[in-house]
Amino acid sequence: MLHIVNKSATDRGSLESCLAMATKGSAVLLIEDAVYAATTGGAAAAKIQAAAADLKIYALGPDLAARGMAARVLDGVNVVDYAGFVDLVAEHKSCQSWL
Amino acid sequence: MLHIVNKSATDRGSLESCLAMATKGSAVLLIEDAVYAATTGGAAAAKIQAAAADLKIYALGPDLAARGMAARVLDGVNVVDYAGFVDLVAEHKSCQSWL
Amino acid sequence: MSDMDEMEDGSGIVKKFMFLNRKAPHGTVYALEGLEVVLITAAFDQDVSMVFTDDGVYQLLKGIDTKGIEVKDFSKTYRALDGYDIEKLYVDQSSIDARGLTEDDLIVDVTVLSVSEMANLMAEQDVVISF
Amino acid sequence: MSDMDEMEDGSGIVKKFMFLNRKAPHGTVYALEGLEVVLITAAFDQDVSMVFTDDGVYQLLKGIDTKGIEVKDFSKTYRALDGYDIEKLYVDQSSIDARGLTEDDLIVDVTVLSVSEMANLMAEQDVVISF
Amino acid sequence: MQFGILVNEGPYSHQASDSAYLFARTALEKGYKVPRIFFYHDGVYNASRLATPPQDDRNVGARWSKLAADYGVDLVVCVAAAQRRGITDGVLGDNFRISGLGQLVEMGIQYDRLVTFGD
Amino acid sequence: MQFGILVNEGPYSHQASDSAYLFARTALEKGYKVPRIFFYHDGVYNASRLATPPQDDRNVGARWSKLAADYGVDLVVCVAAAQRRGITDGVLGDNFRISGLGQLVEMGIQYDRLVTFGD
Repeated sequence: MLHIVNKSATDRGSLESCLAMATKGSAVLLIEDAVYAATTGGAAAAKIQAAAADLKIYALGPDLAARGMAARVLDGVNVVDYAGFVDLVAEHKSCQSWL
Repeated sequence: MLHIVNKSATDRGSLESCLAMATKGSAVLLIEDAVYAATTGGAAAAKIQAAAADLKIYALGPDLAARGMAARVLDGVNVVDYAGFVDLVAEHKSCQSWL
Repeated sequence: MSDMDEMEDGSGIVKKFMFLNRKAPHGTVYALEGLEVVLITAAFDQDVSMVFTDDGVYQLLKGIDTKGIEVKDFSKTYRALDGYDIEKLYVDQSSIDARGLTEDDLIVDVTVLSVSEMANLMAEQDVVISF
Repeated sequence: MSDMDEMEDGSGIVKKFMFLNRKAPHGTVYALEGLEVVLITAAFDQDVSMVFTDDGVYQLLKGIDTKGIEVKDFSKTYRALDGYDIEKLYVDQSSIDARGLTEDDLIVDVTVLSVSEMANLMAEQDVVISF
Repeated sequence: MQFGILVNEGPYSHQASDSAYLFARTALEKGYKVPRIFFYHDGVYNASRLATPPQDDRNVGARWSKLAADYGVDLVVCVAAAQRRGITDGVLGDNFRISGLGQLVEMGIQYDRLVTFGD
Repeated sequence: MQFGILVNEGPYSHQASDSAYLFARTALEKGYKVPRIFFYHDGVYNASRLATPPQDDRNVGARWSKLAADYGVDLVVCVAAAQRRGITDGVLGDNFRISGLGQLVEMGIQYDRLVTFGD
């Protein structure tokens, strides 16, 4: 299953709720303001790195770039472009957007 | 100064940011989804009660009632109606909505 | 344009639809407009589950009175779900615990699940829509 | 309908306006449309302070490139504020610390304040508008 | 005492619009002055006269128009925000008008209080 | 493989509308099918043809209309959400149509994937 999160983890609880409910082996894609969580130095970095042991963590490159964060991506996070986003949706049987 | 918070403290960071920046003696009014923080049993209850030592904490009655929370208001929180909301704005030199 | 016409197009496919409610009522319209989708999905004879987690559990509280904010009280709709054959209502244990609530505070009968049970339920769905 | 006409109505009153930016750029339009209000307020010769706290500090990051999401890059506007006599830019220390950022990461020169300094600044304003 | 009100969200989707209305109406009923209400961001959607909500629900646009008629409130919609979102003179409800952001700044300068309702 | 897309927020105010567009266009460019895109909640505002954003900015409504023309996508606006918000047949952009929520449910039933973009 593919989980999509689009809100900043320093403002909303959706990333935390997602990580609590994502089962082992599932994928989490961070888009829009959620990409900050995939970067070094932030409060969510430790959570993301811990989660990366059991989950595949992706972040949308165009959203990272639009936020000046392209060069700060955490190790263990896979950066994808929109084509990669489309492929992730295609590869997983279902997806859930954590609105 | 009157601080107005309208978002649930279990979903957003605005109440916490407000409480950190409200100076001693100022007033905090909880409206809309923020009123849950003024009720017993919730995660924000301890924060609100601690804050009530230095701040005047208000909650909008119609919003409490609309959420089934009218009978669960924390001690130390003053419930006001819309007329009371208007008076609070009039009584304070300025107000800040924590959007 | 009528939903009734569309329902006649029914292909006989039954999918598992989960509606995930994470937001408090009234502050935003998602809870209300979300209910409208749930009702239509049930009318298409799909396998519908409604899940309430995070602030979404607040939607089910007893004693809601919206007169003072002059909006519709749609909380009665949750009690009517039964009549639409929507019987799978799930509430996240940790979400009600964190808000100091118990099943007795809720307007309808629900099944309370742990996070891991909820996770398994979500993983077996065909379609998940979040409001 | 032109703002220029209105400015001629200027009564000579100068008030302290604070614009509090708490939201990240691009995810929502508040940062961009907020800037428009700030520029007009300065054109009315008011005493303008811009404050960046919580996710609002992300608005000021260097190296923003919006081509991939096909929206305008308005981050250059922060560098032009000087030309509109908007020189009071304040950033909350704890907000940049919590995000692993330093002043060097920001596109403009700012004054970094502690929460209590920020609180005092806010308390002395006539008008506070939050975006 | 004069209150200015800033409404940043559209009708129905966010309670901000309802809260702003109830605040404004109550202030006027109590005898305070609310000379102008300014609609910005998605708040500009409050001004559409094309909305036809269900019979058993409130009509947000019509309610603003009536408040303006009853108390002489100036309902101003930001032109830049409105152009982005398709709110034109042709769809404006009664007593709304489109103007510039300067009208918002004026509220801050001339009135005693400015109260913001948003998301 | 067929993708359905659900757009829950209006243009400009939330990136959700931009993200949905870029996802849909990319999927179509890659050869996937996107037979229908459904606009719900404030998403119905995407359909207005009255929007006139600044010259240097994207025109969200026109962009959707062109995508539909280029690839034959069915752009469906929820009637109930649209009535609440003043989106009528008279203001619809090219290739948008107003219909019921059943069209959304059908996407879930008939397509292989349903992707939601919202707030």
